[in-house]
Amino acid sequence: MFAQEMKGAVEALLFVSGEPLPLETLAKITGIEAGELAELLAGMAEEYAGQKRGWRLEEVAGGYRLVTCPEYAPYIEQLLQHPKAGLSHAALETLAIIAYRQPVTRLEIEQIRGVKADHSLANLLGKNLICEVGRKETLGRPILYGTTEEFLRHFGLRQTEELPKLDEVFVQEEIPLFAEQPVGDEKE
Amino acid sequence: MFAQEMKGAVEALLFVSGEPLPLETLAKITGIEAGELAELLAGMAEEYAGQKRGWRLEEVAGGYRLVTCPEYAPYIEQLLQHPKAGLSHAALETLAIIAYRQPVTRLEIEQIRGVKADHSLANLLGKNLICEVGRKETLGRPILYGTTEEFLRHFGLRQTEELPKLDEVFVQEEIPLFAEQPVGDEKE
Amino acid sequence: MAYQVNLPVFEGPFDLLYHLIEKHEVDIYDIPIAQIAEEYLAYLRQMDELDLEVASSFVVMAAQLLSIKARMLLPAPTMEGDSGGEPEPVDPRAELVERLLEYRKFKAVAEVLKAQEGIAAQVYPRVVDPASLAHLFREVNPLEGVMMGDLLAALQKALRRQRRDEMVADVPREEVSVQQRMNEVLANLQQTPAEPAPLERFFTGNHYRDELIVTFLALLELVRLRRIRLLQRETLGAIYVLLRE
Repeated sequence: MFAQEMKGAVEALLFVSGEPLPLETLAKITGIEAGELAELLAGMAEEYAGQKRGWRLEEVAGGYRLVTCPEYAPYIEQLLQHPKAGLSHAALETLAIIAYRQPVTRLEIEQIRGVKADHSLANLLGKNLICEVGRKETLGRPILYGTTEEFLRHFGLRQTEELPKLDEVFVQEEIPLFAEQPVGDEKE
Repeated sequence: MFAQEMKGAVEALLFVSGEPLPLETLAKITGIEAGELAELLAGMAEEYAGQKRGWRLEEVAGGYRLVTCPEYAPYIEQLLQHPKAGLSHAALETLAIIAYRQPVTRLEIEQIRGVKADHSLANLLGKNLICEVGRKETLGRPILYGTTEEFLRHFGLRQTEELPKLDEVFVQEEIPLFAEQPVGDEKE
Repeated sequence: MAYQVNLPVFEGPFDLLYHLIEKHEVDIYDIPIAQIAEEYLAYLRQMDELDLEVASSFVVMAAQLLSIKARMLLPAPTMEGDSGGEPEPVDPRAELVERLLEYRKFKAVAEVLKAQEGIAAQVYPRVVDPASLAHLFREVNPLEGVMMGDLLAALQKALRRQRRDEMVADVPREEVSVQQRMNEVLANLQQTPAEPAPLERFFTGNHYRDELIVTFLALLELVRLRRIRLLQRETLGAIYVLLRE
């Protein structure tokens, strides 16, 4: 056996495997005796660390695997475009409606927004900003949604009642989208 | 910039990306200037080869990627237990025509091959080796086909231009189709 | 007819013709049509098991060969040459030869590709599951950067839109075609080609059901054409749209 070639084979195997490779699997495929193989792997781990490679060899439950060094996570994050923290506009609108109209059903949200809200709801549920708070006692007993503790925490509120009053806000905000309309239309 | 850290970052990026990474993407994320980065990558490719690592750095389909060295393929086949299946001869012929004549319609392919190409086309589309690139502005607006990046990856090419020139194929490849004839018949 | 095993498989009539020409080592520019046509037909008679579509193309070629054979028996017609020029006889085989030569080029390229494929198949890239890298990333706050004012502005906008929809009765809808919408989606994605865009981005501003349907159809069509990909990292998680290269 040629040590260099065997190291290459082990490296290639670790490289393509998405999961940790048990020592036995590596031994079986390469034909290297387990004890010798463990030594070889230890040597490789040291070598990677010494050469400051982008990855390292780690032994985890179930075997050996190559993983990127944690210090490069920010680069990888940029590459894989980890979903941005921000919510989409649709999700934010849905969240705003839920915050002010809770408990509220999907249908009620859709009536305000004029479009389906399934996706926004799934998104917000997934992010733990809203939750199901019960069922409305009408036909079909639709789910009622409300905001979560996490939502309140983000805005530094103790309870939903602390949300600013709608009318106050509109006076303050002065977004003249429909300046010709009376502010009154928000009272409904 | 610390050369060693940057190399580590580039390695980590290549490591987590199964797809070839364009130079620009790498440059953007690492902040390294493209020319310098190309040099760094060339250095890395040499280093891997010199150290007889299990992987190598290759330039393919408009980007860089790490792949295992071909000599370790037998080991990897044992691990993955599903050797890559090659394309059928019919599919290869169809693909050859598309590669050289793109954008091309089904009818044009069939005229060259002398047989129906539906099956090959479906097969190639399914494997993402070709795609619809538009419509020909003739009667019936037939679909135009072209090759994909996956095509380049499948054949380990950087770009389609790397394929030999149509008229040069016989000379270069010495496929003894008409061994008894002088090479001169390609001049036409 | 004798049952024959191991009948060579040919990709099409040209492939078979080649085989015959090669087998007899004849000059492609001077194909002995009678002989080749006969062998071609002999082969055809053996292949009754082929599927109809492929078989029909072989039959078409057989007819062509017979037609050429017949024309070769007739006195050669002449092409109208330039005034005073020597009229050139037209070889009935000319078109066939040209197509055979053309086909041969691609047959050879297919061989090149096959060899190249074999080489490329020896190397393996890593198959990376993005979910397996999630642990590397910072914990994200989905509301990062969102202020109370943003929340209220969003609500205000929704309410105003509702109001507007109720008030304005007869606004003709803007007709957007699927193709148009596809182009818009692509243009939007191309602004940041490497960045997966949240699916909802393409539905915001779609106030009418048919607009939503058009958007949805456009996205489906783009997926079918392999121009975009849809990603969802977890059940009920956000769906992202990514440009395919």
